[in-house]
This record gives sequence, structure tokens and C-alpha cells, in this order.
Amino acid sequence: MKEKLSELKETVARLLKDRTVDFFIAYQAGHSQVEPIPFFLTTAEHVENLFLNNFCAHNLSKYLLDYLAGDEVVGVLAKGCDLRALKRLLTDHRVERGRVFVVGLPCIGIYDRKKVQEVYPAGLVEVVEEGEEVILRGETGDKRVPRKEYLLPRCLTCPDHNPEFYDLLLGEKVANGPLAEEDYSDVRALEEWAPGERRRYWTRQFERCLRCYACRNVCPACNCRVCCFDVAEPRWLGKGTSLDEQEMFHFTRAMHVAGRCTGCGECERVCPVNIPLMKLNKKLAKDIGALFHVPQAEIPTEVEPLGQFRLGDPDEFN
Amino acid sequence: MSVERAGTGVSTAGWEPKIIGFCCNWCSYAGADLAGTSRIPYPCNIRIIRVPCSGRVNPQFVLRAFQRGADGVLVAGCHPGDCHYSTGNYFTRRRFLLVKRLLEYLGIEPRRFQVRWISGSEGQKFADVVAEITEQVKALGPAKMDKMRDVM
Amino acid sequence: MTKVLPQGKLKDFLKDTMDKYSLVAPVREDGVVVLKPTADPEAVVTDYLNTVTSPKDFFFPQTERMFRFQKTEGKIRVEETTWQGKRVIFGVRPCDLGSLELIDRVFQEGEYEETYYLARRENTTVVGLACSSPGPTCFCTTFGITPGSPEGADLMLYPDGEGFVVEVLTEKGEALAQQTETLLEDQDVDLAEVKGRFEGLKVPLGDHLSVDGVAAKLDGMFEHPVWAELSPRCLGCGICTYLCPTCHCFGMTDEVRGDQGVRLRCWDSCQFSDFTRMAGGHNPRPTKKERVRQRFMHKLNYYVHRFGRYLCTGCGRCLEKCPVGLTMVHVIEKVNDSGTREVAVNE
Amino acid sequence: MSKNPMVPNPATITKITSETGSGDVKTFRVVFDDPSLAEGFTYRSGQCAMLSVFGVGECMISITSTPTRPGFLEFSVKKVGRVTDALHEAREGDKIGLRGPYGNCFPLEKMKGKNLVFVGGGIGLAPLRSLINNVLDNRKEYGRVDIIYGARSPQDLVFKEELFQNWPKYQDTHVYVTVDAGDEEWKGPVGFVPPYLEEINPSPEGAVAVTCGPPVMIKFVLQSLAKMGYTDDQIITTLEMKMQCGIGKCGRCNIGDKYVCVDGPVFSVDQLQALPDEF
Repeated sequence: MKEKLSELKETVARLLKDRTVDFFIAYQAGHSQVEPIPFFLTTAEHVENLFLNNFCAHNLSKYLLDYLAGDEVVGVLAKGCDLRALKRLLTDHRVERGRVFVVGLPCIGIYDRKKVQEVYPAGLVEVVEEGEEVILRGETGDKRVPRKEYLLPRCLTCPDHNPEFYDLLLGEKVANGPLAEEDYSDVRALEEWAPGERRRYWTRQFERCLRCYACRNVCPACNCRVCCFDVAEPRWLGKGTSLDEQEMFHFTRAMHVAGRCTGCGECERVCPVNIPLMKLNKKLAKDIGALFHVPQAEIPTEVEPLGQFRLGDPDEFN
Repeated sequence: MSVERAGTGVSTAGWEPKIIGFCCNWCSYAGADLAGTSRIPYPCNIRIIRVPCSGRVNPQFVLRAFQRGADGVLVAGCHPGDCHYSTGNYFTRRRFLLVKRLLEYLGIEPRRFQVRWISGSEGQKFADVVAEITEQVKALGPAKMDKMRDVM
Repeated sequence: MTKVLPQGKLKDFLKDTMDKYSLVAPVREDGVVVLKPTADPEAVVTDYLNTVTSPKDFFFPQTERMFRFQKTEGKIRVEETTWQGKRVIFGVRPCDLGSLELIDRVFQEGEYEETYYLARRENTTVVGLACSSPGPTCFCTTFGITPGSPEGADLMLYPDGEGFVVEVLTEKGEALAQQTETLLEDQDVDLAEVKGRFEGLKVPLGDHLSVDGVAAKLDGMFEHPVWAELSPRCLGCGICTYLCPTCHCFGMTDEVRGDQGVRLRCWDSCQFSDFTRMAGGHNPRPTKKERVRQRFMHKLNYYVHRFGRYLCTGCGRCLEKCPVGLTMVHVIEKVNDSGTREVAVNE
Repeated sequence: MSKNPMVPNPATITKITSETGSGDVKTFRVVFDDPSLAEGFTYRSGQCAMLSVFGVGECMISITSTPTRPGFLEFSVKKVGRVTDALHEAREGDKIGLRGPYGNCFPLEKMKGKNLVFVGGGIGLAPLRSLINNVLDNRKEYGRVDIIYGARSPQDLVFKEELFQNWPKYQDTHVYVTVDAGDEEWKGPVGFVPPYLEEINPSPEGAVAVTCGPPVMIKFVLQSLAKMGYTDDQIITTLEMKMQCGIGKCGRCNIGDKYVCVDGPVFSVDQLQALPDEF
């Protein structure tokens, strides 16, 4: 991905210079190689600080919600997954297509910073891809590891290595097709447990929750004008943290994105205390697929699965 | 991080389950009424909350009911096709197919949460459903997700 | 002679501690090390850079029950709740030890005392654990703390060879040493030498980052463009403030069931949009810019004016966990690099 | 009182007066249930107290009664949010919680012997009322008193009895009332407070001006006062911020390193100039 940096610089400089966009959202270098951070460019001079590598995980299109009030045209760099997130915002009529200029970025996978840091807590210089393997090149030498094991979970089952639509594509399209089939094995494993075991499992997860709302704030499906957790009246959720409030939060969050979740896993990636939020989202995605025949890859749908029905839906309630 | 709680045990001696029933105004509530006027006996464990349509029942209501001390929750609406608002209960059906599975996934015993279609003429069915749920929940014992873990 | 706790006796040390105290210690859970109450010494770990959550939760809990109230016919009864207990918090790193002293000032000084915090503080014995290998996100030395600083601990452990060299710092620490005395061996170890070794450890990030003059410089930077530059990427979540060992803002809320209820004091975050929103709708900090500025100005300027110290101990949690790299280090570097307001206006 | 500053003391609402036509401002007279507190609670004009509606929450309200008339406390509350809505539901005899007093007070010592100009808008007259009655109860110690007050409409005027009957009776005390928009019965002046103030034009010589009202009114009143020759140290105002603890700990009412709940709410304009523009 790094090799596209110069093309990105040229492109963004041009877009800013000819006022195609008022500002552009991409990445800049962070504290280390494995943590690039979002970058808001307002002038062409800023492009010198652009950064691109295969740790650029952030979905930048969520930031578009911060600019609804104005009339700026916002340029945004979008991988396939980010584009699905943008499609979510467009489908939900939160963002106008005309106010976004999408620079598409073909992508064959983003590496999971946490996993890489287990090998290299610090001092990683770069990541070199070699077929099924990847070389983690650090100050203290190279480590050759299986590529699949170090990718973000979403990248394994990613159906969109190339963004579905864009105003401009960076570089050539790459070969498409997921590296692995989504088999929901982690969800199925949990379903096999005894109810009491599952209860203990989720209790432990929810008790750890800080209610920092990072999972909500990063989620492209959480795009309500006012979140139900932020209204004082009616009070859906108390400020106090107890297991029941934490569980209410997670249950509600999961239900509110049911059938709308794009499966990007950003919620889980940003969670500071490793709550497996995708195990909730995927459970719902799996059931929605099985019950209503809407597979995850088709979401966002024009009308969300819970906003419609079929007369022939399964009926087990009699 | 959670608030510290005292580990109070729950005594089951003389315990009777509390069951919350969300009943749609047009069918199930009328069904309950009919059970009453027809003098059909059913357990008094159920506390009915009347809602305009089963589609009004927010999944959060169900979880909150459990958290605030319910041992069982029933959502009852018109039979599919009979909704007073034409289609409300079709949405209910989709929604609660998921909710039921999600609650079970979170470790809540599935028989504690039930959805039933009960029409205004089905007084007997209402009584039977309430009796059946009460029996099942009694067999399960008090719900563990109770006030113990409340912020109170 | 210096007291030493042999490595093999650590579990017994924790067990003996539990005879008299409840124990809070680092426990590995689903891939993260968290501080939590535990009754199982086997679950306690010492191989962590730092715990993901800070010890403040056990002095200034995320949710504190302040009082109960009961409404009866024409009367109201208010019953204050006070924390009862004797607790040991094990394994607190020097940065977090330092943070306790910073929060102490807020809750102790001034006309009013925060009695809930002080009750917990008085009844908790803090066992510090010196850092053998500071990590890539550590910058304690920026704020004058070292991997061996015991300030804030009642009893300090310095990992040394096959055990921990023990330093007793307070009466509470002495009481804990008494409680576990059968396990502590008197050995011919030079405590000052051991401490010196930890104090001299390299902290790569901290050693190169200076806050000299940052507070003074920030006096003139309230309107500086740096805030508008930094803030757009903020997610507006509470990770930084909730993980930060020195953040101490809170809110209050009532919970009611029928005619009784409780008032809770809960953590709150200056990064949340409703933090300063008034009932009428006016919000003096309406956008991310004001909120991000508040967080860093509070730590690097306002607190310094009030208490003479920076409100940061370089624990590195914001570096590790902020999803968008809006970290203390980044901001200090920005301030160091930027001109003052006058310069900015001339640009 | 409890040693713990965060625990409210039970108190009883003994009298409720509806101030405005729409009833959106009510004055609550409150007496502590604990007789020793009812006797011993001392405060100064300008201070605030935290009112609790148990089960709903707390809000910081300025004390509108004057310490020169002891025996009870009074609070004038506009209905704007959850807690104030709940307060408005209360009836005489209901129980609330009370803790305080909090914050600093108006500098009465500095005002002695001076001519005083009070400029209020809307519910902003509430904190001024404590000060005005305090001054009038010690009338001889102060010079000329001008009270300039405005509200959106005649219906929105508060403390009408004092404005039109009580205060004008005091020696050398002049009350001027204006409304943004009049109605059929309103015979008085119509217009905003700042231009009205300039029209009355009380001399800055040996005077102190005290203003309180909506932020936008304060902004223009300060400009008018400056135009009239008042210096920053001659002007005093009180600020409003969201407060939760009242004791300088919870961290939300700060303007720079000053906490409105302990360092304020009363500031002179020269003090305000030194603070960042974030209120």
C-alpha cells in the first residue's frame, strides 16, 4: 500500500488546489509504524505529511457526520470496507453523495496492530508481503509469519478488496474474493456452551466495560442524530455503571445495529478492554442470514432487514 | 468497571414467579379480558402491561423487565395477518425472532422469554399460555439476573 | 539489612494479605490485564507493562453510592453511605502511584473535602511495583517520575533477581509488612543501590520529551490554531479520560425504585458533548475543539496554576489506547513546536 | 449539617409564588427541617445553593432571599430542564434537599457609600434581588440606587410587587422597567435593556454597576456601560455554568483555572477579562 503514497500525494494536492474538495481526510504517521492516525488536510502543503501503509485501519468516512451542517465537499480516502461504511451513511440518508469525493483505495488486507505488537512491541520498521507469508521487518531483525494470522478479522472475509464505487481510484484494482469463508465458527462455538457458561462469559465481558462509548462513536451504523444513550429524557440508560446498565448498553447497541452492521469490526478494534463486540454483531448477522436470507455481504440493504418483513417469515411463536 | 455489590443470596422459600406480559391492546389484552369475564382461572403471577401493538414492544423493555426483577416475560400480539394496524406484528415477529436468540446467546434461559399470538376471542388460550409459562418459570426457579446486580 | 520477598513466596504473601485485607490485584482476563478484586492469588500476574485500567477506580470508583433516600408520607430520610473495608491494592506502577497524589490534591485541598474518596484512601494500603523494563509508550520521566519512584506507595516492591526488595514507606505499609513478616527475609541487600538502579533505567520516550515551560507557553495558546488542527480526528469517546489515572471529573445521578433511591457519583468525561451542556441548551464547549482543548489545558495549564504540578504522570495509556493518536505526547510535542499566540497571529 | 458536603439536608417548601404570566418562573420559600440548620444557616447575597429533587437530581440555584431577612431561603426557578420541571411540580409542604451555600458573594463592603446601578434581564433579577433587598435593608449605607430591569414581555416580568410597589418607596431609589414587546395593558417603555440603560445614563462617578441576565444581554450591557464611562473594575456580574458538585471538584464549571462554583459566580469585569472566552 505504501507504494501508492506518491500517487496519493499528487492526487490530494490536485484536488485541494483545484478546489474539487474543501478538505481531505486521509492518514498521517502516528506514534509508530503500526498506528497511523486520521489526518485532515486543508491545503496542498499538507500532503507532505500524508502517510500510507497496511496498518491504516480507521474508517474515515464516519467523520463525514461532523460536517453535515456546512456545504463543504469533503474528500475521503476509502478502502472497500470504508466504502461499505460510507454506503451505510448514504443509505441512511445521513450524508449526501454530492458532498463526498471518494478516492478509492484497493486493499488486500490491513494488519492487526495488537497481534503484530505481540511479536514486535516496538521497533517495527515495515511489513513486507510475500504470498501467503508476511515478513515483519523490525530493528532487531525479520520475522516471517503466516499472513492470514496477522490480518484484522474483517480482512479475512472481506468481499470488497476494491471499493464498490469511487470518484477516483488509486492505482490498479486488485484481485477480489475473500481469503476465507465466513463460517461464524466463533459464534457457533459459544452457542454450544451451556447457558450458565455463556452467562458467566458475558458477565465477565460486560463487567469490564467502561462505557467509554468508543464502540458507538466509531461505528458507521451508529449514526443517529441523537443517540438514545445521550438523551436525558426518557432515560434509557443510567449514568451509573452496574452489570445491568452495561448489559443494557451492549444489548441495545447490538439490536440497534442488527441488520445494519457492515461487519467492519471497528467497534472491537477500538475497545480498550477487549470486549468481543463482534461476537454479538455476528450472532445477529448469522441469524439474520438464516432467518431472513440477508447475508452479511449484502448489507447495507436499501431497506434494512428489521424494517421489512415477508409473509412467509419463520413463525415459531404460534 | 462495575459498582461493588453485596452478594446477597436469593431465597426460594415461598417464592412465586413474577411474569410481565406485554399485551397488544386489540387482541391479546382483549383475550385477557375475555378470560376474566368468562371466569376462566389463570395464575395471578402475570402482570399485564397494555401496549397499542406488539410492535410497540422495544427489546429494551424485555431486558429491563428481567433486570428489575421479572422471572419471565411474555409478549403477546394479534395473529399474523390480524394486526389492527395491518402489519405491525410482522415486524414484531422479525424483531423477536432475533431478540429471543440474542437473549439465549447472552445466557438467559429461553423459556423465560416467550412471544405468543393470542386473539381477542382466545380467552382460553390466554389462560393456558399464562398457566404454561408460569409452570415453566416456576420449574426454572427465580431468574438470577435480578436486583442483586442493580446499582441500587 | 533489607527485607526481601522471595519470588516463590509471592502467592503466600498475597494469601497472608487476604487474611486481613481484601485484595485488588492485576489479573489477566481475555487478553488484557485489569486491576480487580480477587480472592485467588494464583490468578495474580506480575508480567505486565501496566494494567489497562488504572487504580483510581478503587479510590474514585466509576460509580459511587453517595447516599440512599427513602420517601415516606410527608418525610424524607437521607442515609449517607460510607465505604467500609480494609483493602490492599497490589502491583501499582510508579506512574499510577504518582497519579494518586495528584488526585489527592483535588479531593483534599480547598474548603471542602471529598469524603468518599478520602475514606477509601485512608483504608487502602497501596503496594507499588517498580518497573524493570519501561515500554515504548512510557514517559514517566517527563514528569519527574522514574521506573523506581515509590512516592504514593505504602509499601514498595523492587523486582531483583529471584525476589522483590521491600521498602516500607508508611505506617500502613508497616502494618502490611507485619502481617506478612514470616515471608519477608532479612537479606544483605543495599536498598539504595537497588532503588538507584531502577531510577536510572532508560525510558526512551520520556527521556526525550520535555514539558519545561509548556504550562507557561499554554497561557498564551487558548486561541491557538493547534486546537482546531488536533481536534477533528477526536472520536469524542471517553477512552482517554476513563483510562487516565489522573482524570477525576464526575457527575451525579439519581436512581429510583418506587419511593426509595440512591444518588450515585459517576465518572464523567469532558470529551462527552453533554458534559457542560446546560438545561437551557447553552453549551460553553459546543464542539470537539473546545472539549479537546479543555482536556489538555486542564492537564498542562489549569491544574498547574492551581496545584503547581502537571496533571499527567506519563503512564502512556492514552498512547496505547486512543484510537486516533490524540495523545499527551503528541500535544506536548505540538506545544513545544508551536509559536506563541503572537507568532501565530503574525503568520 | 453532615460533615460530607455532598449530602443534601432535608427541607420543606413552605410557600410557592408564581412570578410570571405563564407560570414558568416560580419562587420557592424553603425552610430546613433540622431546626439548628434553620437557625444557623448563614449566607451572603450572591451565593447559590444546590437544590435536590430526590429521584430526579440536583441543580444550582442562586439564593434570591436576603440574609437580612432570616428564617427562610427563597429561590426563583425557571422551568428549563429535568430538575426544574420536577421542582415546578412540587407543592407547598413537599420535601426537597438543600446543600450550600456555595460560591462567593457580591462585594458589599466595596459598594458601601457608592451609587448603585442594578441592571437585570429576565430571571437574571433573581440573584440581584438578594443584593437589592440587602442594600435597601441598610439603605443609609449606600448612595443613590437605580434599578433597570427588562423582560421579553409584561407577562415575563418577575418580582412585580417589589419592582412596582416596594422598592420605589425607598429613599432615592429609582426603578426603571422595560419590555422587549409590550401588550395592550403595558404603558411603560418598550425596548431592550442596553439602549434603555444608555437612555437613563446613570453617572459612573462613584458608582458600581451590577448586572445579571441572559449572556447576550450581559454582553451588550457591558458595552453600554463602557460607553457610559464605567471602568471594568466598576462593573460586577454573575455567571452561570453547568454545575454538579458545587465544591470545585467535579470539573465542569471551570473557565480556565477558575471554578465558577467556588471562585464565582460573582466576577468583576476586570476579573473576567483575564479569563479565557469560554462561557
